[in-house]
This record gives sequence, structure tokens and C-alpha cells, in this order.
Amino acid sequence: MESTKPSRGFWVLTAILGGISVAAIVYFWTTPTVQPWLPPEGGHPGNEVDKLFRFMAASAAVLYTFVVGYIVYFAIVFRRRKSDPPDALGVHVHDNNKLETAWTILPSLFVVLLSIFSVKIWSVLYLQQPANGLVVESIAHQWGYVFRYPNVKGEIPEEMHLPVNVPVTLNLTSRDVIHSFWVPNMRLKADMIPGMVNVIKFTPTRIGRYPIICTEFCGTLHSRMNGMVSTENGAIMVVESEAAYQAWYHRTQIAQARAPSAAEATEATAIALASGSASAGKTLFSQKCSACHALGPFSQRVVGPGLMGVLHDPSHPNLVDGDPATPANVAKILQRGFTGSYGTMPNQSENALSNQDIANLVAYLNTLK
Amino acid sequence: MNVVAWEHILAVAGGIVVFLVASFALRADWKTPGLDNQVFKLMLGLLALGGILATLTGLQIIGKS
Amino acid sequence: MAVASVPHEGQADQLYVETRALRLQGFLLFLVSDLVLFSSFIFAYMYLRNSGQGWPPPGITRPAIALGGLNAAILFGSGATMHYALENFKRGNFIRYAWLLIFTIILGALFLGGQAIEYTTLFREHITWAGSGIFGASFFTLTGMHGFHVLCGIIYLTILLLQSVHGVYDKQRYFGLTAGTLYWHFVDVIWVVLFSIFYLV
Amino acid sequence: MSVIAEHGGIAEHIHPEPQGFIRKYIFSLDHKIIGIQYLITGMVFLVLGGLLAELIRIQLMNANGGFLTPDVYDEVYSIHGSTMVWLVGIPILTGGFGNVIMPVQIGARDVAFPWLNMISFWLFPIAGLMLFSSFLMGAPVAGWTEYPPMSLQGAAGTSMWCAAIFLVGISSTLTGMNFLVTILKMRAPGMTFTRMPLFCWGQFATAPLLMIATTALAAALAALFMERQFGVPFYDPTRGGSPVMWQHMFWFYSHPAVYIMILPAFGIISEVISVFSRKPIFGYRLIAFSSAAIALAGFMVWAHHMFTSGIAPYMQLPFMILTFVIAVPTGVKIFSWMATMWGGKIHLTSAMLFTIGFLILFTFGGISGVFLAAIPFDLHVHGTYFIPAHIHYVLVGGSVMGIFAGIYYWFPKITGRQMSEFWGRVHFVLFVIGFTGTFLPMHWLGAMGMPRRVATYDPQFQTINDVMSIFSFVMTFAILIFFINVIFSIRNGKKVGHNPWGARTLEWQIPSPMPYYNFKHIPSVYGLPYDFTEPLPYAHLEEELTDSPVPVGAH
Repeated sequence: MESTKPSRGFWVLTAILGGISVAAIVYFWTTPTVQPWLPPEGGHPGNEVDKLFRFMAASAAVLYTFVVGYIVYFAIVFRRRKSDPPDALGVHVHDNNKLETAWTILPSLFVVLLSIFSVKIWSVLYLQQPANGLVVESIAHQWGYVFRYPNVKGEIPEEMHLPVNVPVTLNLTSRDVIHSFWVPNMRLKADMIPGMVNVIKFTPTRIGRYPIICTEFCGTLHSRMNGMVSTENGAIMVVESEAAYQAWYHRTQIAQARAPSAAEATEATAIALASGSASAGKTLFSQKCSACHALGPFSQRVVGPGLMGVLHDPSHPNLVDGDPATPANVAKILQRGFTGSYGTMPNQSENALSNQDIANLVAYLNTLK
Repeated sequence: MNVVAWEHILAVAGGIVVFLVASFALRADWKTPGLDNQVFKLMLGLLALGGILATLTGLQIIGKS
Repeated sequence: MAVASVPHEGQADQLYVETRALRLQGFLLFLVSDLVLFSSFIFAYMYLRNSGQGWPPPGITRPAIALGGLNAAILFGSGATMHYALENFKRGNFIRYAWLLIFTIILGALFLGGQAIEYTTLFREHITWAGSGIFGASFFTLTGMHGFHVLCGIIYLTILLLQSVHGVYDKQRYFGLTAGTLYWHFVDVIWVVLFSIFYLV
Repeated sequence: MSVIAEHGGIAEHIHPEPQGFIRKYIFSLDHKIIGIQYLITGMVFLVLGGLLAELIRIQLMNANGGFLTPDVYDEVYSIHGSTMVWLVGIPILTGGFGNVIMPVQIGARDVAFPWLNMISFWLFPIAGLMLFSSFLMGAPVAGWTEYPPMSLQGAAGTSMWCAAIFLVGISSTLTGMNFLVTILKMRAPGMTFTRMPLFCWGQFATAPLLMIATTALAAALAALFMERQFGVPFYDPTRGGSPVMWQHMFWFYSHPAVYIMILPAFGIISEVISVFSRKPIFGYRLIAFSSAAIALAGFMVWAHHMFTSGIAPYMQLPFMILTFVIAVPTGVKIFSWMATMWGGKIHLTSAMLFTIGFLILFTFGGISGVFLAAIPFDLHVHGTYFIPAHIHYVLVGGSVMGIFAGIYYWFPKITGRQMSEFWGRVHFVLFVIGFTGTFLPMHWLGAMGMPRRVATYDPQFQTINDVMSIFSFVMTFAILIFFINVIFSIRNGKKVGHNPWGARTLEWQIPSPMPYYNFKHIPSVYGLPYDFTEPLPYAHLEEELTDSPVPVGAH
């Protein structure tokens, strides 16, 4: 029976593997960018994700170096040699409680460490993003993205402009099947699910043009929702200076205002909204509206979106048609009906609403906060 | 007496009977060994609960239409 | 090494005892997987119910509680009769066993009848499986699945009754009856849950 | 002997072997025949799924596609994934190896319910045919996960897919029940849980997963089928349903499903590594119990597949941390296997090479799994090529390497002949090279911005995709060598005795191929089967290898 003590070669190997590990840790600790492993980083909290990546990559390198190093070493050193008798046996060790405890406790400690670190980054992602800033909505469809901006009428296809260093709240939903919104440079992703609104909050910090990519399979032309900056194919996120953004914004505002939407074709008569009664509106709502609209947040969609806080929700400054959420614009939708990404709603006559009914409903909706 | 009232009365009566029978059976079986009997006991307990629910429903204490 | 070469007295009983243990465990595992099936649909129901559309959703009336309560009492009652049927069989009281089993089958059929009345009432109000949103989907799927289990149970118990009339089971070997009772109790107990979640909360 | 007569009970009854071809080989009740049927059918589907994979790789050799239309491409990868999970991984590892080896290893003559076993098997090829027949009516396109509402829009084949997977699910559920009762009730006298071979521990941990998780999937599939065929609203958001609900139900099954495919492979690895290191498995108890721990924890982590699906941030945290926790028992296993190799006399046979390959590749897959569990990083790589990279590392680098190790290891037991060791080594080298070249770059591609399930992609990734495709041909070539080796060895392999590897578990103590009745006398067990310095811990095995007839009275 051979000795159960590790040989000198084992310790030499351990030293070599330790050296490689230290090199890996130093590399991931000090390398200025994680560029060869991930695409260039373009904003906050993407930079935080990179920190987690460095930590995990360094730990993984250490662990994997040791595992592979030892396995290969054992397979070579402890192989059966030609000189061994055919019935030669290995060292009969069944258990080693100290060793087993060690390699149960150590990974557990590492898991605790990793959990703490991940939860910290998680809280940066979800809890510590500034609430103010630009609110943009993106609605995916087969096969593309459209974007809505505050006070810009209608929807802008395939190109999203953002000012640099301004926090962004992105409300994501879909018109048909599940899509996804991924900007690799921002390290952020959320699925765009019909009937649900998912939110991403981030701050772009680097000017550039970044691809927007759909990562949930969405049908025949799913591959086309794969933004490629090199070929200008698919949707692009353009991060530009504040001045350039403002210029684009005003240009777009004017261009979009000139393009009349189909709903505008019918002329609406002005309604005296001041005369509305919220209590009458409440009754009317349960009769006429509640089959399609929940009294929940915007994201709670039945047929149309939820209407809780429709006039007071800072994360939805726009109505579904892209106009700002004002009582007059709500009345306009009730008069004209709506057809668009968020579904179809009948107009005033189809819903059999009088002008007074509309005033009542608007008064009621204004009380929902 | 309309149909609904009869339904209530029968539910109360049935519920009480079920509860009593299940409780007695549970008490009688309490010490029986074996995997199947353990399962039976669990089932009888739930059945007694069902009896209570049916009774309370019949008494219109719980339940929504 | 004279292996069990000659079947001797009691060996058949040994065989029965051992296969019974296997079959009992197998049958209980089947019930467990059936329970998981129901639980999955109950999870789906709870998930949809809490998806913020209010419950019952607008335009839906719930099934009548009075009939529901009576129906529940009938099914639970059949569980009690089934239990005593098995008890009587164990004690060798065959006639009483047979009557209790028949009574169980009748109660089961009554339950299905009540269910049919309930369905017809809902259909009359145009509440259907596919046409009434998540209420129709979850209510008819779950109660329908349960009703199918009751139907299978009725057939199963009828077969057991015929078998026992033909003397397939005796005081020592009645695993089929144990399994039938387990199954019937399982169907009852599932209804305790379904009744609570559809009619009571 | 009387001891055995008392303890052995029904196990002493041997029914006469059926003689007709159909009863003996087609509708056999013999667990070994059924297991071989599973293995062969699974291998057939492995070939079909592999060919589909090659179609995918050929398509991706050009960034602009062109080989297949996008729709056909979507069908191909959907069926590839479904085949590999449900018709290859699960049936081979549970129905295949579990049936052939497990009852013998616990000292039983068959599984608890042979009829049920036969039905389980026959559901599986039928379901496979149904799955492939969906190509005729427009196969499903939304990947093996079939997320609605996309799957609600899919062609008629999607309903066929539902039905096929439902059938495979029933087959799995029945197998799980059967194995659970077999292991609980039919172990030989003295075969306590702490003396059970680790392969049986793998099967024992897998069986409840098969039984419970699969039933949950059956419910999800039934709801999808009803919605597609009868318009019952469960998942369609415009009618009040919830597409996210499918994801919950699907992953409640499919996360345990990957453990269904890895726990038996862990078992195979544990057997092989001990036998070919000529030393006892290190830390038997820890390996056995960590299997059970992994199985249990596997039920509590499903939502880590859904971090981007909009579940509340606070709900995500427990899933992330529990997923990290699973790394601990898995790590413990890897370390124990390494310690088993330490100080051994390692025979570098093909089976052992595949085991070493398993350790190296699976560890990599496990580590990338920890990356994916971390929510912030998962938000970046979810739905990209990082995911296929990870799953192929754990399922090909893990399960398939385990399957190959198992086949090289147990081939002499099943056929009485040995496979060619030389071609086995060639297979190993080419397979590992091809595998690494195909799947290692996928991690990088995903992290850099290539989404999965695309028929065309950004041209900047074309070179690396071409390289990957070429390596995938190497991998296919390696598998071709393996199949030629198998077919050649069945007829012309070197004849070997009943125990060519000097292994100590029960199946190696009886003749090869294993006789119909497995054991003339049910053995008694006195200890663990891993201690090579001790005499065999079995009694009443003396007559197994002699020509003495099977006991007459057995019926």
C-alpha cells in the first residue's frame, strides 16, 4: 500500500495552479475594460454588471484552473503503468471528514459571498436608479420596435434617441407576441410581453449608436429584430449630446405633428369637462368600461390598459395615442375611439356615450390616483 | 319552500352526517398501522373538514354566489 | 440451496403480502402524480384569478352556492359510505358491504347529475368553456377534470362490485377494494379543495 | 438458504422465459430487453436530432442564411431541442440504463411492474414518431420551450408537439413510479440505502423528479393543447390569460428535467471512476445525499429562467440564491470524484476517458450555470448564445459524456463482448475537440451580442460561426465512429468474461449477457460494493456462474 501523503509533485503543481490563479485574479481585477469578453460598456448600471462579471470570472478561473489541473495531473500520475501488476489497487481511502467538511464549507462561504455581491448589484439595478429623467415607451411588434416620447405625437419606428447622462425609464410592452429588448452595451434586458409592461432604468454615459436586439423568438423574421450597427439593419439606440438630442426631439415633434393620424380625421366637438360628476362617472365606468379596462396600473391589461392613475402616473406621461395625459386628451380618445398598438377601442357613438357621459367619465378617471 | 331552501337544508344535514361519520371513523381507526391506513386517516380528516364546509355553506355562513 | 422449489402452504400468502406492498405503493404514487396534475391546474387558476381582473371577472356570475353546497355534501357523503363499505368487507359483512358500495355509486352519480344541472345553468347564461375568458377556462377545466375522475371512479367501483360478487376478493385479499377506496377518497378530498376555491373564497 | 426463502419472497419466483420472437424481443416484460429497446430507440433519435443539429450549423455558416428558409430553420431547431431532451437524454438515462442495470444492481429479478414498464417504453417511440410527423403539418417553431403567444400562432404541428410531449411525459411518469417502488421495495436482503451502488442512488433521486415534475408539465401541455384546439383561454393575454404562467409551469418541470438528465449520469460516473481507479469511491455518503439534495433543490429554482420576464424583483432573489446553493452539492461531488482519482491505479479505458472528459466539461458548464444564476449577469446574457452554450456544456459535456461512459462500461455486460478500445479513444479525442470547438465560442458570441434562435445574424460573427460549424462536423464524425464501433462490436467484438473490468457491483457477478432471471438465488448483501481489498460483500452468489440449472420449482 502506498503512502497517503501527497507527493512533492503535487505541491509543485499546486504552486503552479496557484500562480495561474493569482494571474487570473490580477488580470480581472486590474484590466481597465472587460472588452474582449463583453461588448464596450455604454452606461450605468452596465458598469456595475461588469464589476460582478470581473468577480465571477476571476473566481471561475481559479476554480476551473484547480479542478482541471488536478484532474489531468491525477490521470497522468496515478495511471496504471505497464510495470504494475494486473491486480494493482489504488490507495484505499474511503473518507476524510476534515477534507469533506472543508470542501463543503468553502463553497458555501463562497456562495454567501457571491450572494452578497449579486444582491448588491441587483439593488443597484432595481432599487437605486433615479426616478426622474426621460420616460420613453417602446412597443415591439412582429417585427420591429416603435418608440413613444413625451409630447411627441404617434410612434417613432426603429430608432431611439437618448441624451447622454440623462436617466432613462423605459416602459416595454408588446403588441402581439413576446419580444425582448436588449442593448448589449447597456447590459440590460427585459422581455416585452403583451398585456404587461416591464421597466428598465438606466443612464447612458457614452455617446454612440448601439444595436437593439430581440432575444425572445417572435416569428419568421425574428432574426430581423437583430440590430446591427455595421449594416444599419434593425433598431438602433442613438445616444447623443444633449444639444443633438434636443434638436432631434424638436425636429421629430414637428414632423410627427404634421402627420395626421387616422383617428384625427373625424372632427371632435369640444366638451365642457367642468360639468362632469365623478360619482356618475364611476357608475358609468362599471357599465361601459370595466369589461376591457382594469382599475389597476397601466400594465394590468385586460383588453385595454389599466386606468388607475391614467392622469397622474409619472411613468406614463403619455396616453396610448402619444398625446400628453390631460383631461382634454382623454376626452378626445373617448370621443374618437382608438386603434393602435394598445388595441382597439370603439368611439363615442359605438359606445353610446353622450357628451355629458364623457365629462362624467373624465371626472371619474381624474379621481383615480 | 323553494328548491334553494331544500338545497340548503340537505347540505346542512349531509354535511353534519359526513362530519360525524368521518370523525367516528377517524377515532375508530386512530391506532391502525400500515401505510394505507395512514393515508385513510388523512383522507378522513379532510373529509370531516369537507363536512364542516358543506354545513357552513348550507347555513349560508360562508360561500359566495 | 433448496430454493423455494416446492410451493408450500402460506407461500401464496407471502406472495400476496409482498405484491400488495408493491401495488399499494405504486397506487399511492399514482395518486400523488394525479394530485400534482390537479395542483398544477389549481396553480393556473390561482395565477389567473390573481392577475388583476377582479374575481369573478366582469360579466360572469358564479355558479349557485346552494346547489354547490348540496352537491359537495353528496360527494362527501359518498366518501363516508365508501369507507364503511370497506370496513364491513373487512369484517366479513358482505351484504352490508354490497349495499354501501351501491349507495356510494348512486351518490357519485347524483353528484354528476348535480354537476350537470350546474353546467346547464351556466350554459344558459352563456358562460362556456372557451367563450368566457379565464373564468370559463379554469372552472370548466378543473371541475370537468374532477367530474371525469368521478366518472372513472363510478366505473371502477362498479367493476369492483361485480368482481366481489364473483368472489374475486376475500377477507384476506382485498387490495382492489383498498385501492378503490383510496381512489374514491382522493376524488372526495380533491373536491374539498376545488369546492373551497371555486365556491367559498 | 432458509434465510433467503424467507426474505427473498416473491423474488424467488421465476416465470419461464417466453420463447416467441414477439414476446421475447418486441413486447418483452424483461427489464433488460426493455432497457436495450430504450437504448436503441434513444440512439436512433440521437442520430435524427444530431442531423437536425448539423442542419442548424450549416445554416449558420452564412450570416445571411440562405440554406434553409427562416421558417424551416425554426422548425429544425425546435425539433432538435425537443428530440434531444425528451427522446434522447431522458429515455436513455432513465429508461435505458435505469432499466438494464438498476434492478440487477439492487439484486432484484425485475422492476416492480413489468407490464407498466413495457407500456412506458412503447409510449416513447410512438411519441417520437408523432413529434417527427409534426414536420408534415408544419412543425412547432418557438423552440423546445414553446412560449405562448408564439406557440398559439404556430402551425398545426404545434398541437402534435403537445400531444407527443404529453405521451413522453406519461412514459416518464410511469417509469418514475416504477423505479421508485422498485428501489423502495425490491432491494435484496441486506441492501440498505447506505449500501446501494451510487448509480442506483442517481436513479432513486431521479424517480420522484420524473414522477412529479413531468405531471406538472402535462398540465401545462394540456392547457396549451386546449387553447390551441378549442380556444380555451389560458395563455392568450388578449383574452385574459397569461403567457408568463406558461413559463412558470414549463420551468417548474424543465428545471428538474435537466436534473433528470444529469443525476443518472452522476451515478454512471461514480461507478466508472471507482472501478477504473481501482479504489473505493471517496465520500460515498456525501455523493449519495448530495444527489438527493440536488433533486430536492431542483424544485425550488425554476424562476431563474425567468429573470427577464417581469416577475417582481424581490421574488427573483430567493431563486437566485437557491440556485447558487445548488452549486455546493454539485461541487462536493466533483471534489469527491477528484479525490477518488487521487492515489488510484487509473486504467485509462474509453469509459474512464469519457468520465474524465465529463468532469472537465461538466465543471465548465456548472460554472457558467452560476454565472447565469446571478441576476445582473443573466439580464445581459439571457436569450443569447450563452444559453445554448451552457446547456450544451451540461447536457452534452455532462449527460452525453456520461451516456458514452456508460455504454463503453456496460457494453460487455449487455452483449458479452467488448467494444474496440482503440476506436473508443479516437472517438473520445475527436468528440472532445469537436465539442469544445463548437460550443466554447458560443459563450463569447452570446455575451458579445448574438441572440439565440436566429436564422441570420450580424456578419461580424460569421468567421467564428464558420469555425464552430467545422468543429461540429468533427463531432458528428466522432459519433459516426462510435456507432460503427458499436455495430461492429456487437458481432465481432472481443469476447470477454463476466467481469472484464474487475468491478464489484452485483451486475458483474452474474454471466454476460445477463440471464433472463438475473439471479438463480437472490443474493444477500453485507457491505458497500466499492472496497477492492475486501472479499465481495455478497452471499449466495456461488451458483450464478456455474451451469447448474435454474431452480425447478420456480415459476
